[in-house]
Amino acid sequence: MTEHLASFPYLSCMLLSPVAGLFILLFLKEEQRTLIRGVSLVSAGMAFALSIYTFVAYDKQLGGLQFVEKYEWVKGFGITYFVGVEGMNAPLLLLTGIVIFTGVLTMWELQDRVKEYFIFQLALVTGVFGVFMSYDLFFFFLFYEIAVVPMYILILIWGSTRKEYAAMKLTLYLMAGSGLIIPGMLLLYSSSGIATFNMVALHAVQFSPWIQKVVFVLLLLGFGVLAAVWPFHTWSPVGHVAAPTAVSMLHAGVLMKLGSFAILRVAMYLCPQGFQYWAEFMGLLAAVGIVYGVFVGLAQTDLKYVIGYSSVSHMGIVGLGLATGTVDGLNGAVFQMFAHGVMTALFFSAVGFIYDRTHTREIHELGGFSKIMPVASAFFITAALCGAGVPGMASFWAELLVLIAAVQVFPVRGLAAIAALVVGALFALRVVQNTFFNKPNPKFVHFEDVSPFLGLPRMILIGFLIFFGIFPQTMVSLIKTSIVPFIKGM
Amino acid sequence: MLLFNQLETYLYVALVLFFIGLYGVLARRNLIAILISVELILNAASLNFMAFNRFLAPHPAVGQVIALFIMAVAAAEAAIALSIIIAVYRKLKSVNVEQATELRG
Amino acid sequence: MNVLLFGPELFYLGMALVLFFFSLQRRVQVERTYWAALGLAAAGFVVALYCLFQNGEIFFRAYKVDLFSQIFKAALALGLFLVMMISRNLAHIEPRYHAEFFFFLTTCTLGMMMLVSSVELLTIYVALELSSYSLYILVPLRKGDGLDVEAGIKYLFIGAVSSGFMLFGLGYIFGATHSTYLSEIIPRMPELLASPIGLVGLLLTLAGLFFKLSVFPFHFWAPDVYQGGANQVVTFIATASKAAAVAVILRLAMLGAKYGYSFTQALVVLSIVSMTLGNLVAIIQKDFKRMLAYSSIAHAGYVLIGVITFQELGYASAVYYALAYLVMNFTVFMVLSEVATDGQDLKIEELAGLYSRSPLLTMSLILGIFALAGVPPSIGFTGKLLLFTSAMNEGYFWLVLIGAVNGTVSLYYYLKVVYAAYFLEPRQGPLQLSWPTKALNWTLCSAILVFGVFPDGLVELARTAVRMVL
Amino acid sequence: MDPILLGCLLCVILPLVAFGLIMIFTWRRPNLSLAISLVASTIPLIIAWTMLFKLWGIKEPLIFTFNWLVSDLVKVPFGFLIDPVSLIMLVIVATISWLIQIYSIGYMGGDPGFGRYYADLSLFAMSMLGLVISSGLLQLYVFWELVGLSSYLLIGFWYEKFSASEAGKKAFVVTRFGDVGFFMGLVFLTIFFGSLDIAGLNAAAASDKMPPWLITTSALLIFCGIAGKSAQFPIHVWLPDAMEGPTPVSALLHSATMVAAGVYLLTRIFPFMAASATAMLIILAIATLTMILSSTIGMVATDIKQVWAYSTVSQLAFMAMGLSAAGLAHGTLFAGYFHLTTHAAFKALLFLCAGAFIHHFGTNNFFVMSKEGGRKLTIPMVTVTIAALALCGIFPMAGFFSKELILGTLAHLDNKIWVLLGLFGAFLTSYYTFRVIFVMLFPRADDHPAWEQYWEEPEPHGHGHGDDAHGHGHGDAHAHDDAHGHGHGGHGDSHGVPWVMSFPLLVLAGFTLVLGFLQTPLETFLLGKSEPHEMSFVLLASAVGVALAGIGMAWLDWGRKTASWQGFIKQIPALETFFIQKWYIDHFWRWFLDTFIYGVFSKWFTYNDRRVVDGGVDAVAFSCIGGGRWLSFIQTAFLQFNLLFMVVVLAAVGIYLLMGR
Repeated sequence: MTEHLASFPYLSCMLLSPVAGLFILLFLKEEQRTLIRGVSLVSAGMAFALSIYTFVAYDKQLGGLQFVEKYEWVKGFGITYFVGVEGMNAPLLLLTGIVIFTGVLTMWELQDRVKEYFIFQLALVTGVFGVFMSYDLFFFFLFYEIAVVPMYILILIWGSTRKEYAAMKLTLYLMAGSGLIIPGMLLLYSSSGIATFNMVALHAVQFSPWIQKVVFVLLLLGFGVLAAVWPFHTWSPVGHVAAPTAVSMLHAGVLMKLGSFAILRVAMYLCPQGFQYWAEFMGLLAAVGIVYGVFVGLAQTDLKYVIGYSSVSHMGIVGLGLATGTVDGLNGAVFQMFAHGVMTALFFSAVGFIYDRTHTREIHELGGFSKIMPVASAFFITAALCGAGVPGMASFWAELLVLIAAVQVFPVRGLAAIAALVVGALFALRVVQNTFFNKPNPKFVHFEDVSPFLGLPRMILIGFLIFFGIFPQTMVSLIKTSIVPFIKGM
Repeated sequence: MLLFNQLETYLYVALVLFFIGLYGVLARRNLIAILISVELILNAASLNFMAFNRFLAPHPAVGQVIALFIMAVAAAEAAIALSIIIAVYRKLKSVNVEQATELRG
Repeated sequence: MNVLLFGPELFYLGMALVLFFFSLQRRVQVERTYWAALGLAAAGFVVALYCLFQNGEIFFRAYKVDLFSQIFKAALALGLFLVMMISRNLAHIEPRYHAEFFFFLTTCTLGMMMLVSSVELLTIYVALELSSYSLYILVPLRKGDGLDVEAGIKYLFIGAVSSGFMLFGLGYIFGATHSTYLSEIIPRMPELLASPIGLVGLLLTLAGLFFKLSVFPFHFWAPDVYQGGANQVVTFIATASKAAAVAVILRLAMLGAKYGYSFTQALVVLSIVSMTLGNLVAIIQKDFKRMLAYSSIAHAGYVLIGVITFQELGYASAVYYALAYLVMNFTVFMVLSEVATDGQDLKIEELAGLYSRSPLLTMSLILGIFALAGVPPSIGFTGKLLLFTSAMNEGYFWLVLIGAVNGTVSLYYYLKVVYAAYFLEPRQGPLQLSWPTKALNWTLCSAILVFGVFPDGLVELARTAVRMVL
Repeated sequence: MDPILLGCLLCVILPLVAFGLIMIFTWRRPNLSLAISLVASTIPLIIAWTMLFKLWGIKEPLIFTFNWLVSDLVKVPFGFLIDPVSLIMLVIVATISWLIQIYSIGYMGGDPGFGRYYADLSLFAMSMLGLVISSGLLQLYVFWELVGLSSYLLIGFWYEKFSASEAGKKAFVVTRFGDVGFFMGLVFLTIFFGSLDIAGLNAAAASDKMPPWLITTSALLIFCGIAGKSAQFPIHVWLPDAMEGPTPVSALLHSATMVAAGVYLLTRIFPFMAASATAMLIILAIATLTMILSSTIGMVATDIKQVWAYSTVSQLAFMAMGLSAAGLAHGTLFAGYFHLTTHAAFKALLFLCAGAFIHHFGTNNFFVMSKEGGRKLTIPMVTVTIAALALCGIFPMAGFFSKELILGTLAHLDNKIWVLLGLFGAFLTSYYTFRVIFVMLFPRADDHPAWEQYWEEPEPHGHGHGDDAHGHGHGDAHAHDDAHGHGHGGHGDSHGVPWVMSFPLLVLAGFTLVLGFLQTPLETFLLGKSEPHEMSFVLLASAVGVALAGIGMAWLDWGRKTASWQGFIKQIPALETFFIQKWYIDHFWRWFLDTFIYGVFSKWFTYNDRRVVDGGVDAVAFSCIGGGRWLSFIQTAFLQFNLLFMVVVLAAVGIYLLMGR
């Protein structure tokens, strides 16, 4: 992979702007609410802007790894600070930027322990950025865990239903995942012969098939937990339900992508033969997840549970795309990561808005919200339609690519996945109907609608969904630049 | 060949001493008795040192020096142990190990 | 002979004497004693740092002064100083014993300093006993119900027995190699380990050292002592003495380096059992210190991982981890003794609402706990990962796997602490911190983060240090 | 830039822009929204007609394509295919949607959701126009789905009404059910053929470049989509419910244009489909079944929109029959397509008239309308009669010509059963059509016994399935009247229909009258040549005969003074209930959904998720805690036990090492 050094440390700035915000927050008083919000918004906004810049400024003709920064970190262990942007992580950096920025706006109304909240949220997002940009296993894993752990406190304090249980379950589950990741990646490190954590260098090494098989399955399961691969998905609905709005957004929107991205970037990239060996298995899990998710989602009565299971299903599509190992499949998978991220963020921000007002998410208690708050409902309905795979939304194209590739490679699983679309549509519309249509619940009629300011983040999300829905090429052509050599390298 | 002129004899004696001490440590319930048994173990050790020194070591004095040191250390240990045992007696009104069974789990 | 070679020890000897005189005085002067002790400890740390790069052998080669030993001496001095920092109010120790309390801390430090540089069996033994005996006395020094003496007596006897074993073992090693100098013994070990006598000798020797580090099965004293001892004493045991134990184990483990498969396997098993047992039992603990005791057992297991490799990287990581453990564990204990204002034992629930009682302490607690749990970006995470890396380099796949899974288990009880501190509602009013404590908090937090993110300098130092013992 | 291309782009973009503008900014301001939407629908109208005249008689199709999405194997070109087929459909769609927008000014006036209504209409216009002129199947699929979306939005327009939102959901899900087949077909073609370009497909299939199995499978799969959109058995169930939407919507989407999209697709890729005889035969069978079924149900419905809905289903089936028969008999697509054209005109007319009545009387039950003096509304009454005649295929209405053509094509088949069934269908059609007309024309005296039998609206036959109770309450007619509360004018006032509503009626009536005579020019335009249809006199006679017979039957049952107002079907009660229950197909789907989807999969997967998967995870966690408690027992408080343990372990290790030497 060709590397082009950065003229200016854009990525480090992207990484450090939340950190800077975090440190400023440390020295602010809890009372200075607006200042706190302002600082976090600015730091998030800077990261957002930089992510947009890298997305736009990435030179597709040049290809390869751009904006690279590389410093020796720990000589004794061959650890380097090595960050860069290529076709497959540029969209995800952008996604992270979008979600954190909108997330901060979404939590604007937060009143309880604001300072700590934003500190932890910024810490979390630092980790996310780090994972997406680092090309050194050590830092990759370091950021991976940074992204996971603050979740515990975020859910515990600002969460809602069964939060103690959910927080503990989520954290331990994900950490159990990293319990598998550590041996896996260290096995690569030690068996590579060149004592380095540098992924690009490791990629050049020919690992023995046996090692590749072992490592791949370890990493697949380890990262799969975070990607909510069936049957390791149960933490995710519980976690989403418990988490506060913006955290659900970040979590479903971005964190779950960390898992699938890591499977792509580490597992598949470093152990291609292992991937060949396990691809069938991976595809099977993914397909089961897709079908399973929609059916379980059909039976849920809590809005967030519904979304949680739809995420399980959609992440299954990502997994299926990865499992195909074809250019189309991987393009689709990465695109789906982005699309689903934005979509779920929209979902959760809409639900969060309603929940903050009504303090219930039980579908049968709600109803007729299109009458009460048309705009808020419009946001949710848009997300739901996107989830149902309506064209004109980004996720349609992603699913299209993945499904075509899937039918090509695993016909039966692919067709099953396509068939699941019906049920997906059914349960999306079922929720929409019961929540937003029919007669309004008299309890809630007095609520007023989304204020333009609070509407802004949702509009941003919808904007991205529709933009990439109408011009999918802008995204796919970028992703391709890295996927094509990726497949060649495998 | 005289029995007292062989290394093995002393080693076995020391070993026996060691195990007697160990047995005492494990079997007796009286703190003082346990302390004495510990001393036996230490003595077994010093006997070893002397014996090895006598029969094998190049330098004639090492073992004896060590033995002396062990005595001193053991004395210190005894002093400390006794002081603590007295404290135990003050607080628990007994020097029986079975009395000191609060901390568990 | 260059005095600086023996500088720190001499200094602490003098310090001990000063404190001894304080203890002789009839009228009790708590304040003066404290400030004197603190000042001396600070000075001692300076001295230790000043002698950091001394190099040489004294006392007829019985005493080796090299970077390795000096690093640990500095660490020990630091540990003592930190403990002094939090000994401002020794609520659970009679005022008239304060001087003795400081005196014994000092002698213990002295003993451990000698321990880390001694390369001759007898010296090792004497130094070991010197440090242990001071601790034996410190534990029951606490006032109040019988728990302290019970802890003391258990500590004493388990310690005495294992040091008896060790002595017995040293005897055999001496007999087998006709020498008491490690430098002469280690080369002769390989051929000698074929014979049962050498083997038993080695095993029994390690027993005494594992007791210091509270490795399974010599861990029984730890929970009781941690719970029974006064907070400050336990802090010292949990930080400084652990570091010293690591140092001496790293030196002596070389005896078994060449022994080969079954010996390392035995160590692997011990390490696995220690970490698993420690973590699992810690889950069900209610008392904060007791929980930390079990976690220290688990961490002993982690350190052993580094020892087992018998390689430069492994040793370096072990050293790094020992220092890291000193810092992070101390952070937690500091919070503990700050919260336990009248020196009582702290239940985990009693951390309730710390976030509102003192945000600063909460931050330190979180960082310390997360560091212990091996969560980035903390010194604990880096240390643990380096340990695993070096172990994996030697091909201990399963050891690493189990260690990593253990990390997850441990997270459960560490998070329970976070839960209490962050989630439960406060029962008491806010805590007032003196400015030195605040400074200490910030220093420790930044140390945990900085050395976690920029470990290079420390790692390089550790590598050069361990080259001395290998 | 090529003016044609520009025109096509405008057709697609303008309504989309209108949709966006209204949805984001002006949805609270009715008049502004109306203005935007009208502009965005008038310009496409002009464009369509000018194109039709400019390009009249083109031989070669004009194709514009550029890349929309290029992955590796998947390439989605975005483009326009302008040929006679698409041109005519373009004109139809543009015209009718424009007329409907005019009509709706009156019909929807004062509705709180006025802006949203026009936004949805624009969305529909955009997607339908895009569908008509798209050059590739995948692009067509995209617009196809968007059409479905807009139909969902419009059916559920009065979302406070449970039955409406329910119907919307049903429509979307059921059509999606078909579309999955469509999508699978596309996937197959992509993988095994590589391109989804319509022209390419047709050419390849015609010059059998494709393996037959591929053609058959993908043709049948694509037909699933067609069946969904065009409401063919067994997934026609959504269309009658779709009448919950505002009547203009029913006229626009669910009679004239959207449901015709299925048939349009059939004609669009006719050569491809025709390449597989098997597929064609199956389609023919399904279509025939659908026609009979829907006509019989139409015979017993008392809701005027229901009647027209079922007649729509049957007419669509009739077109499908024509096309598939042509495919089997190596005929041309003209018959079916011509019927599509004419049907668009008169069916829209029928619905708009129904709308006029409903708007006026605030009920859907045509018996009630009749009693309240429906016939006094002159213009609607006249136009509806014209449309009815057209529907029955009476000279000189448009329907006559197209139906003759289709029957002719059917007659070409060797197996005569098809044409007989076709005739039977025609008979039923004219019967139920004129049942409505006669009832409206000749109301009975107020004391006539027949009234109370039809007076009370039939109660909705939904089963109380919690939030999923489906089926549309006709009884809610008044409810939705309140919902979009426009009170209807005083009775007996013959000018109760505002001009914005009567104007479209007249226009459409005009089309219905003249379209038939344009047969030859249209044919030449479509096929490039016009072969004379040797229409056998027998067939002609029988066709007209059955139509008249149907009307006569209706006269006997409903028209004449002494008519009992009991359909002859009353004689066979079992059959009647069977028809009233719509052949129990809704029940079947309901049962299927509850038993399998909810009852089996959903239920058991959820159980498994809670108990097995999640339970397993928790079990592991608890076992850890249990292990801790268990291990903590070795930490007894008893000193010497600890010492013993220590010694024993040490001894064990020693022994292991001694062994291991």
